[in-house]
Amino acid sequence: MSLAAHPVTGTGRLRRVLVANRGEIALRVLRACRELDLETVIVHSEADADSLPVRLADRAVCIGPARSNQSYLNAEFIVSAAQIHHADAIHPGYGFLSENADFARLCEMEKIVFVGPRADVISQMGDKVRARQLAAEAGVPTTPGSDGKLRDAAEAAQLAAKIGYPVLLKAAAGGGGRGMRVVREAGELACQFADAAREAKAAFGDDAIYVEKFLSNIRHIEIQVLSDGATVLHLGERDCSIQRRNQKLLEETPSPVLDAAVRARMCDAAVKLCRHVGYTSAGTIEFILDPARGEFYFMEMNTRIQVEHPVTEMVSGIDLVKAQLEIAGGKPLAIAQDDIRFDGHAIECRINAEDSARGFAPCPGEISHYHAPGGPGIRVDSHMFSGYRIPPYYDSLLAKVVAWGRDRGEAIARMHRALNEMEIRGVTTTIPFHLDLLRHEAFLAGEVHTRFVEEQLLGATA
Amino acid sequence: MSLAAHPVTGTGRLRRVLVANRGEIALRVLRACRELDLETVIVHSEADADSLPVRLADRAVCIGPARSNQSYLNAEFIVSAAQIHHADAIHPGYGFLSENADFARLCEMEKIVFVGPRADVISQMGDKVRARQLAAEAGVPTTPGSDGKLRDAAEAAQLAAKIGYPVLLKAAAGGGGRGMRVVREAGELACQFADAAREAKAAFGDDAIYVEKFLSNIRHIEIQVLSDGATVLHLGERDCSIQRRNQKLLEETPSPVLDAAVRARMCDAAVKLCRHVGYTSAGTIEFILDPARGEFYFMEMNTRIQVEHPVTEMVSGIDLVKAQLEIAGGKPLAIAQDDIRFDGHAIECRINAEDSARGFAPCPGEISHYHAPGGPGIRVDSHMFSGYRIPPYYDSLLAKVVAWGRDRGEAIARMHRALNEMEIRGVTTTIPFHLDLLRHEAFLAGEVHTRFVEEQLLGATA
Amino acid sequence: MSNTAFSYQDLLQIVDLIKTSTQFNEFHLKVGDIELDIRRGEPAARPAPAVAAPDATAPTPATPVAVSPPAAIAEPHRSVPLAYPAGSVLVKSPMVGSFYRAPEPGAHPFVEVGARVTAQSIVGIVEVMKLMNSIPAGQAGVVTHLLVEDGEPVQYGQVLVVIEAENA
Amino acid sequence: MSNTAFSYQDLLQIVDLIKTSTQFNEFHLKVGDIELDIRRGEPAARPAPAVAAPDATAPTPATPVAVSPPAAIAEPHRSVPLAYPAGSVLVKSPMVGSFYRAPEPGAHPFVEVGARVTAQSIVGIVEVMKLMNSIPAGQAGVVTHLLVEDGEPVQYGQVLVVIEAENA
Repeated sequence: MSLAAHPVTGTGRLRRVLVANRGEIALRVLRACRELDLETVIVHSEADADSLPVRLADRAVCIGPARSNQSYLNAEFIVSAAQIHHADAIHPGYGFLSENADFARLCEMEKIVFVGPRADVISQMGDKVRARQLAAEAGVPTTPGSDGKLRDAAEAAQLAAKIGYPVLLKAAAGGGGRGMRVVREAGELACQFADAAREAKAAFGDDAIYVEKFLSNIRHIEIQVLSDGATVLHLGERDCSIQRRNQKLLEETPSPVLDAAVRARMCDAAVKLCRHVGYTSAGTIEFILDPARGEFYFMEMNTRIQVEHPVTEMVSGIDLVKAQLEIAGGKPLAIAQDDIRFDGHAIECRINAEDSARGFAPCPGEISHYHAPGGPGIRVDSHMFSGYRIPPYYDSLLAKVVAWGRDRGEAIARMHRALNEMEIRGVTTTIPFHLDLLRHEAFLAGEVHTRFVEEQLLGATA
Repeated sequence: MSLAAHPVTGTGRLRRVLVANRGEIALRVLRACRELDLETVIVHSEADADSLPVRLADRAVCIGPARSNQSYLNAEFIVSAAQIHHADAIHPGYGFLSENADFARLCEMEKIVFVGPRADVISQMGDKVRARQLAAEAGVPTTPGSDGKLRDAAEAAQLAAKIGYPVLLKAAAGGGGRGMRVVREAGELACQFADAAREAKAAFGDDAIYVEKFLSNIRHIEIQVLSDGATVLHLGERDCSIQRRNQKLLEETPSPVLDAAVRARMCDAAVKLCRHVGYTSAGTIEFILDPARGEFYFMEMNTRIQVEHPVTEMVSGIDLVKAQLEIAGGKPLAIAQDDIRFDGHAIECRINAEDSARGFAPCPGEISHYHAPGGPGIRVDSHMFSGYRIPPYYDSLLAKVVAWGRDRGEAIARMHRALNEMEIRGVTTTIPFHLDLLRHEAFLAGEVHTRFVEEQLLGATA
Repeated sequence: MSNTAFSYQDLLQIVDLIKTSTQFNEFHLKVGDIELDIRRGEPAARPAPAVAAPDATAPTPATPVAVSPPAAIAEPHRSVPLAYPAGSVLVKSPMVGSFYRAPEPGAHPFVEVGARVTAQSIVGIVEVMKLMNSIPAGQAGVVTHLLVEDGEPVQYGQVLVVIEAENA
Repeated sequence: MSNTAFSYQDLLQIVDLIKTSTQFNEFHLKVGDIELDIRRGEPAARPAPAVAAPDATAPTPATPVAVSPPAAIAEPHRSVPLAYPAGSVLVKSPMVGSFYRAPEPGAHPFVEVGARVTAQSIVGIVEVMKLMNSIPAGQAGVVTHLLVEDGEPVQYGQVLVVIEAENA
């Protein structure tokens, strides 16, 4: 496709962007495109035909039925829509094909700009073992443990003695807690190893076990990075320790527990890893922080925009999605690390169509009435409207409410005020959960860890 | 009323605040109270019984029928409601009784905290001649001209020669352009003076005339101040040159034309005047700026919160209404001038229920559907909701949309994007006017003056 | 745009028309975008707009709630609808203030339920800023309801006393 | 909370029921908070939610609009409702792509209006990523409408051709 006839805009060679997503992130990308004067094409499933992003895009193309694998996950249909409608670039949002290296590669082959890092970088970082290796190469701390499976309990004992108890035995083939054992002292190891191997064999047909340092009372801290390939910037951290079953519920920046020295080391590690792998676009390095020891370990890298990116935007003033588009258009970053200032505190609450009183059961249905909160320091990213029918096929995120304050106290007070004003009628949402959370002493004191919600806030019923 | 039994909060001796206003500013004050954990009582007329502020306040008291002079302008009823419901303070918002010295005095007498400056300060600044005198005493420039009425054309000619042509002859008793004459050179003066005096006599029964420097292509720039009586801070300027018949339509900060030296002089002048009169609370000093000469003149002081205060909040991060409440509660300002940083650019568009295609005729009616804009950098202050009936008795302001950007271009692009997303069905609004304005070359270039809207944007039909 | 043919004044006139009639129980009018539903007996709550906050909407103890009888459909307060028998006359507070049932502390109340009053009888006092405003019954009849306790705050338009009119 | 008794599947069943029936022209159902309105003949446009932008809602030249015939009430596209005679069968695109009316550039079109087709007749090709997908008529009859120009983009579910079914 020739772009010779098209005027060059502020985003370099981009003129028309296809949005390959739905819901609030599709709206987020459309807004960024509008502000950059880029034309928009959105692809959607039949179930999203009446959605707000479809109505706000310049063009909308139905690519398939409700089921994702026949629409949002079908790379060929999306690339085809981009070609037919002469889109220069595809923004994948988060989820769906956003971290799919094959999709990025298909875009590259078809000479459509994929708004994200190169396919080979996605591929490397998507392989957990390879990513851990790359982190180690870049000098980024990884959780102490065996690099692969262990021969037997004796080898496990040797390693455990080295990294220190408690340790975690894990099924190499598994996940989801099956074959997992916490070993608190050397005497327990042989017995636990045998149990874990037996359970692993039963669950996954493979008794291979590896060992890792067991960390409790940990926090989930991630560093936002932004790179044009030459300049690699960090935009500080986000504390995402408020989770339920590894699903983030509330994120904030700065972290209430990170001291300046540890923050500097984490940001430095994130930048080093990006440089090491030649990362471009916006990305996030997720770390485990052990606040008691002030130590952190590389967990994984998300090679896309994150749900919680707005908190970083609120304190830095940098529009991450516009930056992604500008980088994708070949425009070098106009800012240096020293230009980035962090002001105040920002918190995001994810408002889901879920009933927190019934195990966070999803509640699709029709939003009979929606009224967004407003006023000072409040940002709302939502694809809801009065009359919107939530399709039962996709995730339950309805809105992200973000509150900014000069300090954490002001941000919390604003969030509380805003959630009290917000009205969503017709479906049950997680607003009551957030109102409880925002008043909880441990949260107010910043003394939470990744199992706080399940163990303390929701208690035994979680 | 004894407060001995009430715990002292972060706002000193305040515990419960009565909001003596309606519409978006009532909501703004309620939000500030919520965030400060202050209880709220709102007074309202019968016409506002179903309004959003009434529903959001902790308590609501109907104080009279729709007509303002029997409700929002009745000081006794408001003070009585405060006493009966044990409110410690009254926030007057803007308009209505907010600059009424007698009301402030009544509050003082009844030992209710008036959230604003002292009654005597309101009284002095409300008298235009006295305010000009005080400004001159404080060393703040005032428009060159006669200090009172002139004896005859000869005295006028003498003064005109001193201040330089063109000059403006004005009826001392009048207003609204009657008896007003622009004199471009000395030869015209005698004849114009006689005409002006005749017209003044006919219009006001008084032929007294005074003379003032005539300024064209001027801008309206105002400085926000904040004082606890000891510390006087300025929070930079707002450029309010986009007006129609002296009604502000769009405000922004920083001004696109103010250079650092002039800005510093204006802010310094504003702080000096506040110190001179012993000002407390938030206030605004309005200046005329002659951008061609880089000179500015004191116009008047508004001794209350302004409609356009959010643009200052967006770039400074300071919540002005919370600051007013804290100062009223006796809490000294916790920040110094050097702590205040201004980040980026903010623009406010006033969305009125008016038809800009028909001379901005007011359009009361029912909002059948309302959808607020959202996303990065957008703040909305509005009392609208789907189903809201706009009473025909009060002003037509429906919403303030505020856009923040790292620079003016980003703020404009965001505002344009947001207004395109905003939906208000059922009544005609000024959104189309703002969309035109935001695309106008002169506005984009920052080359406007206070008569730009009438003379250029709307053309001869304005 | 949509409602040039139908003003607030028209609405008031229609409400007055319905109020003075005893023939209609329901009234539905649609003019362009405007829909008007008037129902006698149980005034429908306006669609509540936008408040999720339980502490904001829950009536607080000291907040007076106005009672909306069938004859006062357009009552714009947060209403707890109450029905009174036909022929009831509502004595409303002409201003915000504190209501007193007796001329001074310790004195006998002006009226009790069952008392016969003339139009000139005083039924209470509303105090505003130390000014005492006597409230006349305005209608001869028998007092059937006393709705406000002595010393309680009242708002503008709040019903204070209900009288069963004579010859009604 | 409100719609536990009424699922998306129930909705589909009801729509199917109405589709296969000729007895109902209007259908109104209210279950708790859910209201379902089905009307035959002129599918009512969904209440448009929230777009004030004229450039966003105005149809752009290259945007295909799907036609929603009476038999396809649940058609979820931005619809320009068109009615076809009873017995019309709609041939829809099974995927997003470019539509071609002829097997290759310059060749005769597969079908023209008025052409008689069998269920196996090819009425066009949809190209996706250089893959050519032949579109069969699926129903014997006479072609009454060709709705997409040669080379134009089509979206999933878009009506390409209308056929008046034989024996219908």
